[in-house]
Amino acid sequence: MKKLINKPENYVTEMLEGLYLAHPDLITYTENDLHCLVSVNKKEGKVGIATGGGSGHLPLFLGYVGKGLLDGCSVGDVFQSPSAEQMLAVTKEIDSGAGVLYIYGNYNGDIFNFDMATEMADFEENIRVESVVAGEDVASAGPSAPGERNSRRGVAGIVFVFKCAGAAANAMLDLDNVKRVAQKAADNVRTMGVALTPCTVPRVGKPGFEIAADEMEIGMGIHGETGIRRGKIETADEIAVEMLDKIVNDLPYNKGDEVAVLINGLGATTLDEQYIVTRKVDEYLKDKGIKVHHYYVGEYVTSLEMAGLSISLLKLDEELKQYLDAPAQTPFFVQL
Amino acid sequence: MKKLINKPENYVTEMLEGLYLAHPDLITYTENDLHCLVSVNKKEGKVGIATGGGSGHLPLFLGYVGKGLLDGCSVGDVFQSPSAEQMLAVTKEIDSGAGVLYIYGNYNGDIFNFDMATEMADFEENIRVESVVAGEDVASAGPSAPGERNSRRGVAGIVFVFKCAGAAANAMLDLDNVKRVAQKAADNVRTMGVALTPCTVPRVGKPGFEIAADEMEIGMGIHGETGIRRGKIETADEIAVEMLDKIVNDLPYNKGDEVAVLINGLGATTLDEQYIVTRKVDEYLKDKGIKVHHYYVGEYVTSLEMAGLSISLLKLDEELKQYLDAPAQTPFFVQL
Amino acid sequence: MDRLYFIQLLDELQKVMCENREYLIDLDRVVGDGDLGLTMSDGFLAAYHAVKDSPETDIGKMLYTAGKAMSTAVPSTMGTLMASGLMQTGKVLKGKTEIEHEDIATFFMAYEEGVMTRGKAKVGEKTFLDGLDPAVEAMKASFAAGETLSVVADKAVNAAQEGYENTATMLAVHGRAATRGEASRSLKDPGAAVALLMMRAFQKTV
Amino acid sequence: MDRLYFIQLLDELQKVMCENREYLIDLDRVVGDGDLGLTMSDGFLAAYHAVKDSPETDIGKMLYTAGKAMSTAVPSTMGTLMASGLMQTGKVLKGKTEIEHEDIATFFMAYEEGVMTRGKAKVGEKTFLDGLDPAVEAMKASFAAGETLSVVADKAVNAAQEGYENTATMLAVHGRAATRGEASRSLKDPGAAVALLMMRAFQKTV
Ligand SMILES: Nc1ncnc2c1ncn2[C@@H]1O[C@H](COP(=O)(O)OP(=O)(O)O)[C@@H](O)[C@H]1O
Ligand SMILES: Nc1ncnc2c1ncn2[C@@H]1O[C@H](COP(=O)(O)OP(=O)(O)O)[C@@H](O)[C@H]1O
Ligand SMILES: [Mg+2]
Ligand SMILES: [Mg+2]
Ligand SMILES: [Mg+2]
Ligand SMILES: [Mg+2]
Repeated sequence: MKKLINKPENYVTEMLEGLYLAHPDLITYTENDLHCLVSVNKKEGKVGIATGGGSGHLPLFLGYVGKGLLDGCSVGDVFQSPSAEQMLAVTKEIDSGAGVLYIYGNYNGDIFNFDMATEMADFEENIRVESVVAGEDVASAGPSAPGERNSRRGVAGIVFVFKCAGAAANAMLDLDNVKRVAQKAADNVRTMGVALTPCTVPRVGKPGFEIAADEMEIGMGIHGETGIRRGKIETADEIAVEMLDKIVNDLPYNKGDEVAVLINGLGATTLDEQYIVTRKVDEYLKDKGIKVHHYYVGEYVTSLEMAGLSISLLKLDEELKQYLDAPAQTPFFVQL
Repeated sequence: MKKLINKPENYVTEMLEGLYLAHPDLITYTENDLHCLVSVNKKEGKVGIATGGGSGHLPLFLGYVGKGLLDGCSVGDVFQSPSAEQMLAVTKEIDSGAGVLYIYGNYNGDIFNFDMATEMADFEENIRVESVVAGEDVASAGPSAPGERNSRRGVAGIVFVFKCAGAAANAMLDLDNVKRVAQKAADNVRTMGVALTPCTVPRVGKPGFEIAADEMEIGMGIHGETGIRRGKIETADEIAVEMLDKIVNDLPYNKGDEVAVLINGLGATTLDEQYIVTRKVDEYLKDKGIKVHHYYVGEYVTSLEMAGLSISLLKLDEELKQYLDAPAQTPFFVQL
Repeated sequence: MDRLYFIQLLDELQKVMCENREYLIDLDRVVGDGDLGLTMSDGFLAAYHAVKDSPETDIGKMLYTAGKAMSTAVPSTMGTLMASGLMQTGKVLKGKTEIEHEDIATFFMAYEEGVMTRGKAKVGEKTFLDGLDPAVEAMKASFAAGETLSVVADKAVNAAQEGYENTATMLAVHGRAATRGEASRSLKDPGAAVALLMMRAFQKTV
Repeated sequence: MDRLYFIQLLDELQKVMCENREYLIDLDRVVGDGDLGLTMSDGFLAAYHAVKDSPETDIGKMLYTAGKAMSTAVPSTMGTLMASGLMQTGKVLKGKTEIEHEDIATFFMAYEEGVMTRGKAKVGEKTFLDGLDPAVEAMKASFAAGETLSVVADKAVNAAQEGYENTATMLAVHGRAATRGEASRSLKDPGAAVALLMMRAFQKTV
């Protein structure tokens, strides 16, 4: 393990200490617990939006707390859920009477804890909480039948859900409507990733898995979950096309449809490479007659120092477009 | 070499194609040459600011072209200078009568070409060009005596020079004054880095050097230039202190002095680690009575997929503070 | 019996988890991420410590407190499920200061209900439930047959043991193990092993 | 002699650089980044191609054009220095359509001046100049002594050869080699080898 760290057991708390020192104008924490991060900007009467999840994915999750986006985030250990108690602390702090929406990724530990926090918020604090669970990794499972539980992992596409819901709440929509917008974004986003190298959880000290020097894994999850195939590494263009085929076939597109595109680096992959992939994505979508409304390129959801990237497409309608384009400001995401 | 690329010889042009597709609202190119990048926002009568240098450092160099910052950038091959002709093309496009300032890093190839471009701009186009050369890596050479040529390499600190000069130009200062502000920033910034892993130039196909699995190199340059010592990897706190000692002893500080701090990831190092270092930097500076005006944390100047980071301190006066804080918007840097 | 019985049960639970920490780590390392030994020992220890000197006489309130302490200490999958189980026992036994032997069955039934409500898994899906459910069923039958507490406990342990072994025939559909698909089938489920350890702890209290 | 002499010289220059591409790559790989063979062959080729069919009769303008073509083709350290040399010869010979033998010394003196102005290095600092400068000095002396062009060329080659060998005693203070400090001393400078190759090309034209 080659990292610039002190004791692995202090990894998350020291990271958080640095974070609060660097961005005192935007974020702080509540109940004396560094893991309970909240925005310093409170807007009275607004629906509060909270997220939460394991560390190791910066700027996800906490990086999207700020103006026009999320209001709070509970922070777990690396790749581990925060506790329901921490989620509750954040919930109490960000509620201003209009209720709270939880938006988080589709993982067991997070679901159980957010559900528990929801009950606690209801029973103990009388705060109404609703949830939208993001799960859009087309490589992780097939599509769920109507009424059936979605069993896809949540990956980079959650950023689009945050952005649309954050703007809707900022526009003072009520909880039902903020939830509706978030759910619409969640229903219309699809992601697929590719990994070139593994990553190391600091407390574990060695990579959780291996990928041979000339191999890649298409569809690997952001904690190293098994993907859909391992193979010799191919060209950026070939890989992009394989991922895009999966994505656009999962949520059918018609000529003229509009999308937002997120090309997301997983950690060690250069921006250069991300733009080389952007180039192919653009060619592919033009070919299909799909119009790109906005590109987001960079590191939005990482997997520690993993090399690789993911492509997310959000199918837009006028409402989502409006909320996506609204301004926002967090330590990691600024849009005018 | 494990990269998401197509043919190595197309690496830079394909990256540029992706870049223009992703940010048409902010950047374009001139003279039909992708390597001659200019802002789409022209402000009449303003001093133009151009930079340029090798690729492989994104968001440097081109990522700082936009509103309130730079006006153009000539883009070289990976770790190679662009040509004087390309610099001249950018110069012609961004001049609106008030002259042009070049700001670039202290490397032979870049100096020679920018000097040649300066002569060409003068002789062929009658455009007045001035230059400020950023060289602030305290690990690369000793301080230069008055009148002596600065032989330090330019690394991440150049971003502060860009920012201050960009805001000064945007405030409609004339060329002499924009140059004065840029030079002041350049004179007051110091940087030091540490590298944990090498990086691979795509056309070369293998790392330019090696660092043993348990070693680091303190002071290594952003193209892998030899640093000041190689040794067993230490804790983040120990490394930060060694770097900070070098930095604050080079440009003496008094209690109460104010600085801007840039914690810059070189490519593969996580934001987590960058914030762990931020925490120690804050403790160190508090201890010395140095006040931090603003932290910038993230990838500002990378070295392909190298693991490691650098710390830059810019000593501020009221004028620099004002320009540093001014708003700006580029594809990679947005400040409100 | 009063609250002291449950404090003793929580004590035996934390002891058995601490004694089997490495065993659970090894099991979870094969199918999951290897944290189960840590979360179970830390979690039950936290539950026990939260109430061991508590003056609370309401058994339900006390158990709820223990569950919350556990959920805060170990927010992993199994940590949260075990906490949910305990919290549900608290809700069901709320208001009681004294219990009958049969209330031990009530305790474990509520525990199972808490885990099921939280985890939304069914028996047969290769989880903790496949260790606990047979034990609870055996317990109920044994109580119904009027057998002694020590017979009840023996039968519960045996049923849990059998349930645990049976997980080696099931396909995982929850958690990290599920990401392995068919490759998960022949492995025994670490969560079911936790259920077996719980029954051993129960056995120690009779 | 007219412009055709310099077109021939540029032709010999590109040939010698192309023939020695691998040799220069190997030299530069030891002390630098290994690109020198590519930039010198590409650069002199670009210079030659820019003017080989040019109708330009003004020798100065023609050489300036060749230099600019080179600077565009290979903006590396040596590429830009060689381009600067050529462009300076263009400035110095501007207006001439005919030249004397002695103007060849003028050409190389201007070339050296162009490189020095651009690179700000001094003789003795382990660069291209340490190959070129002794050759230019030898050339001047030989012309002054009234020797034939072929003797001039032989002496220039020998002086460049000696100058190149001598770089093995110098400390690098410019470019990538300088980042190696004392470790650079015993290595010969690849840029000085380029100067030696230039003199060999000159020798071919006489
Ligand atoms: N929905 C569920 N209901 C009941 N038990 C579950 C459920 N999902 C997982 N489990 C149990 O959790 C165990 C893994 O727990 P744990 O190690 O805490 O998971 P993780 O480390 O992935 O968070 C599994 O062996 C299984 O018995
Ligand atoms: N300032 C200078 N003046 C003259 N020659 C120089 C100067 N700096 C470097 N050189 C020459 O350039 C050679 C390296 O050229 P090149 O391979 O193009 O450099 P790089 O690959 O670092 O851009 C050196 O061997 C040296 O002879
Ligand atoms: Mg990174
Ligand atoms: Mg990166
Ligand atoms: Mg586990
Ligand atoms: Mg070289």
